[in-house]
Amino acid sequence: MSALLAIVRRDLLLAMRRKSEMLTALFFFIIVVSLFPLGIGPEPVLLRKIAPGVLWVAALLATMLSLNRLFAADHADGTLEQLALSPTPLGLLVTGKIAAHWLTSGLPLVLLAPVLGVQFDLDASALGILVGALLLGTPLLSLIGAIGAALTLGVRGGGVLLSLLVLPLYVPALIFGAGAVEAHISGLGASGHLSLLAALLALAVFFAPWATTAALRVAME
Amino acid sequence: MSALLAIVRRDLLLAMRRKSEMLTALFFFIIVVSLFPLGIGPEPVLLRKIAPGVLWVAALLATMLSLNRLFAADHADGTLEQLALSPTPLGLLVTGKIAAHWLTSGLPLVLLAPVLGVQFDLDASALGILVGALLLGTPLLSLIGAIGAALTLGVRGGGVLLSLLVLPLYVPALIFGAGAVEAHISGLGASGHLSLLAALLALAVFFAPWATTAALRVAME
Amino acid sequence: MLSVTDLACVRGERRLFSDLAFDLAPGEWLHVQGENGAGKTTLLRALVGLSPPAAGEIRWRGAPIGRLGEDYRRELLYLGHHGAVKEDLTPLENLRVAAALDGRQLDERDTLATLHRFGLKGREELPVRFLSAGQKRRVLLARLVTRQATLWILDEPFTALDVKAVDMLSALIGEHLAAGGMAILTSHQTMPMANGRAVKL
Amino acid sequence: MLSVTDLACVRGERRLFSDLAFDLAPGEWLHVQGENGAGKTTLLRALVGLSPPAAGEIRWRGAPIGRLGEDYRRELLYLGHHGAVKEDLTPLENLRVAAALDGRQLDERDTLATLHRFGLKGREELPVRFLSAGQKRRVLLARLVTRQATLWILDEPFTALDVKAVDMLSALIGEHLAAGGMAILTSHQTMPMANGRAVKL
Amino acid sequence: MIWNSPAEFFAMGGYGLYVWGSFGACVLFMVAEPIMAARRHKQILRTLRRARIAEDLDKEAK
Amino acid sequence: MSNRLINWFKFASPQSFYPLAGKMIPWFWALTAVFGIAGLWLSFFVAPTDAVQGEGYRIIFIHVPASWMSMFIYLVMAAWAGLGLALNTRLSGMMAQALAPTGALMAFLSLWTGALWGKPMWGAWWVWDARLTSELILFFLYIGFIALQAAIDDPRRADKAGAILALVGVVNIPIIYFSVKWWNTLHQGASVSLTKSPSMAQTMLWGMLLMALAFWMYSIAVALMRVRAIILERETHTEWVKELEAVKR
Ligand code: HEM
Ligand SMILES: Nc1ncnc2c1ncn2[C@@H]1O[C@H](COP(=O)(O)OP(=O)(O)OP(=O)(O)O)[C@@H](O)[C@H]1O
Ligand SMILES: Nc1ncnc2c1ncn2[C@@H]1O[C@H](COP(=O)(O)OP(=O)(O)OP(=O)(O)O)[C@@H](O)[C@H]1O
Ligand SMILES: [Mg+2]
Ligand SMILES: [Mg+2]
Repeated sequence: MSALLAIVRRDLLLAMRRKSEMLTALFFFIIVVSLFPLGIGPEPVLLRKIAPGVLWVAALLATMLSLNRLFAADHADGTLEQLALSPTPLGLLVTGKIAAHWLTSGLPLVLLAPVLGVQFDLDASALGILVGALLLGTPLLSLIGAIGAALTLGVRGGGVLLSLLVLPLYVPALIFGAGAVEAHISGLGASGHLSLLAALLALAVFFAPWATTAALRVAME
Repeated sequence: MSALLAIVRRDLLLAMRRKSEMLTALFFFIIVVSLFPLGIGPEPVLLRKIAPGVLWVAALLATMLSLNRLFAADHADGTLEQLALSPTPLGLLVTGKIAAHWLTSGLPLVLLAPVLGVQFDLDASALGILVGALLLGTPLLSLIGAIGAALTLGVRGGGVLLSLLVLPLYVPALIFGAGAVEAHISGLGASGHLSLLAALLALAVFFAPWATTAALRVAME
Repeated sequence: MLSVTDLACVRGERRLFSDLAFDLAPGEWLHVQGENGAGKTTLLRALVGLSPPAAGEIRWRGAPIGRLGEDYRRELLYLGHHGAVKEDLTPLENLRVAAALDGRQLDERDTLATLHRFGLKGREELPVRFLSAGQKRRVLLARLVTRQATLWILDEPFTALDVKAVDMLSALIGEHLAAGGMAILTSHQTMPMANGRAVKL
Repeated sequence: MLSVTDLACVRGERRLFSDLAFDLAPGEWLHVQGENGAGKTTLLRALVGLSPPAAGEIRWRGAPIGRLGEDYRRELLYLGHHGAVKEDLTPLENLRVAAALDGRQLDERDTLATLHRFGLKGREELPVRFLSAGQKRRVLLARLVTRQATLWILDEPFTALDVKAVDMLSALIGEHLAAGGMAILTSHQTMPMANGRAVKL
Repeated sequence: MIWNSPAEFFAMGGYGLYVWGSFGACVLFMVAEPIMAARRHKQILRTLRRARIAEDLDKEAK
Repeated sequence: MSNRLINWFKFASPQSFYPLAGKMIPWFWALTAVFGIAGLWLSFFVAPTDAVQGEGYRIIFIHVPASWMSMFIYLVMAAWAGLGLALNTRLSGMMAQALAPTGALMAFLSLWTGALWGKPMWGAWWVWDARLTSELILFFLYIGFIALQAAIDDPRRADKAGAILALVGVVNIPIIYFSVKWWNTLHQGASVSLTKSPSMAQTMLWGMLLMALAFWMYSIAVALMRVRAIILERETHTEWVKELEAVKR
């Protein structure tokens, strides 16, 4: 347990050292969201309609881009080997790393989403649903993404291959997440979507660290 | 001049060796474009309206993701130093590298765009304009992106910082590029947008290699 | 304690070595020799369990290392060609973090003393990426002291080190052996320590 | 030919050395000595013009290197701590590509002969990433032969090389000097070549 | 004088939230920024002073 | 002539600029206070209620100065950066670095006050209007500059990289502005449109000008404070810093 805390603390420390990296992931999110009106045009009605989709796709992309710093740095400088050789079970350390990743990349997105939602003219209750959906969805993104990050480790051209592997797996999260807000706006109620999202999250919490650990072992062989 | 050809050939050879990397950039483009109907819903009218914007934003993101392989690999393994120390002027080599980058990442997008446009129900003439705009726009993206890639070289957390620097500079390309198709669809004619895009490209061809070279020298100090 | 029988390793389609066998008892050290590309790194990685060998068995205290898992890793320290230090952290933080991951808390004073012993005085608070090639290597090697392992497996530990550091490191290995430890090393230079057995690949 | 006066280098806020001066004439070689972190790498990078020194002047055939630019670089070959080979390409392709960037075409036979001389027989067509640490280094060093430069600046050229390769490399440097070339080397090991002047940092 | 009472002043004709939200944020940031700059200056001075003391102690020790 | 040139270079050295800046700061604060108080007095107690917008329009007194300063500071910053790149003076990079956060703050305040103004006037916190959008992009450019400098540890390198970025940005800002404008006007207008306050009363104009002056003085004062800290941080190991009274004490 203390090793779990130790790895979370280590990764947070490293993230603090590269604070700019964390902040820039956030700004990436903001900028991608702002690009869409520029590409599509400024009509508010149209924008309100595409807002949940755009925000979720941007969250997906922002998480995905921050994924390759999840294991890649540790792999490149040999610390991942050291982690695998440490007396603590690797699975535990991996869980810690995923948690730290969510804290540094998922949580800030959740906190920022309402501000961006306002730019697309969403009202307060829709914003609430958006935040709730992201709160359930972003850990899911980190968990699924970790599997992809581990699978593409040390593979040439991993960065883009990663997105190829991970984005299709993100589709359910995207559909239920964006769907929740849309259902709320069209008056259908979001609880169905949200509980599906929660179920997916519960599944991933059990399954993803295990798969990630297995993939890491393969990558290091 | 022979050195220019040599570097283009070298970068193409490397890209061929990592064919998967090139292909995955393409698939990234396809997947991002396809995510939108999933996030936004299947209404054809809505989709046709957002098609140019979505395609252009996806092209922007795909180009941007492939940017960090432009100089980063050469920097990490020390070949960039060797290039700087070679008897050919660095500016020429940089131009060659940018050209190779466009050939491997911009051109495939251009060729693929019509297929994706069809998915969004664009008609033939609109597809023609789309391809024309991308043909002018993607080299511009490579040129501007090269500056950002050089500036973030060897900087911790470069990947996301790169997008933060480059995406705002991409705004004019996005506006004129997506605007061309939209103007054509709404019957206004696309020639104005296209000639502005061409003017921007001409400006960038002169200015960007110079700025990139300066930034590379700074990065290697 | 460590015994290897009939070991064979294959990379690509090339059989690097086969029928390798040796034993290692407390206080002994082994010098793995061979020219470039002979398979030294491959052997060491098999010994620590990072890449399974094509054939043969590796036993620690009588049990196969695959079965032992954590119990083996707890007594093991492997330092490879790689830096294996975080370039953004200072030497001090690097040691602390590595120890915390092993589940141990480091005493501030001892850690500083270790760093000074490794000639990093005045660099305790400088991020590792500013250090010279040899200094980076020293930060890594400081783990030999802070993590108390029985079996040291070191891939070319003397690269990038200056003469003083080489002496210091060989003295350190000597102490470790005298205290009942074991070591397996590779190096192209002649070893500054006595009594090693050689394994030729 | 190369003359250095009053050179000083600063990293961060640390002054590594100052008032350094030396000359190098054809057929001479220089051994830059100093413990880890003394500033050897920093000095070499200043000499090739990659990072400008804090003070002092570096002249080649009488003119400051900053002014000479390409004319200096054409006569120069710098090999650093880094691999500087493309891991995805084979050794053969690596040499060809490097030569093409210098504006020269390599003869297939000569190139293969060079690779064999560097002990890479049977690895000509294997991507570099599969090679061992020492073999990678040999691919880099093969450029010493394929690119005909006058001034060689080599940062720890002997690391990771086995005994045979060290002998071969020092013989090569000897030939280069005999033909009127110049060389500046760093190394922590004693040099297997005679007649070098030492610069202590 | 265009205001009849302080309450009216603070209400801003119904736009109180927006006007005071703007001016408030402005004042907040424009007070915070110089304070942060001053703190940064003090911080570096403190570090310098400590370095100097350490140097003096080193000299005395010798 | 040559005499004056020498003087210039003298003040361009961090060593002599540090005390000079220290002496100037109080004056700029005083000017900020004078202009600020006068401006606020005009804005709140003299300027009459607007016929269309009621009291809400009073946001203009900080919105417009902040918007102006955000654009102006970028130009100044780029000029310093270019100077540093061309002449290799140490102070230039420090000035650029000191200005960036203030510029970003001004851009942020422009966005913030604009949003708070837009809600009552247009019924929306944000619309994708040309001016708003280009201000947003300007804010991103500032953030990019700050992030780039923060990500590079070697100050000399950070200065040069930042300078290149600032110059590229200066070339791009007009391009961005006009492209955004064109983008917006080619489409059908936004369903809520910008209601410009009608011909401004003389007092309003004066209030705005005074506030703009106050913002200007504030920016100088704060940038000078920051540049003093930056000078010390970068010159830690020089003799003159060790001999400073504040350090000796
Ligand atoms: C987030 C929202 C807003 C942003 C980013 C913004 C940005 C700007 C900028 C950059 C300027 C200076 C432009 C120049 O001088 O050419 C400006 C001026 C001005 N803005 Fe805004 N603005 C926003 C919202 C508003 C709103 C809601 C109103 C009024 C209803 C408004 C009214 C004005 C006026 C009257 C000026 C000065 C007139 C002029 O100089 O042309 N702005 N704004
Ligand atoms: N896919 C492959 N196909 C053929 N040979 C391979 C392949 N991968 C690796 N090799 C060979 O396997 C060997 C790997 O050896 P290893 O890295 O263990 O060498 P080493 O003894 O540590 O050498 P060094 O002293 O240079 O570090 C090399 O000779 C390499 O050429
Ligand atoms: N920002 C910084 N602040 C203080 N010291 C620094 C900074 N950056 C580098 N240094 C120091 O500068 C020196 C760099 O030396 P360099 O890499 O040239 O050493 P070297 O002689 O090549 O050593 P090695 O034999 O280990 O390769 C190191 O001592 C390092 O600690
Ligand atoms: Mg090896
Ligand atoms: Mg060195």
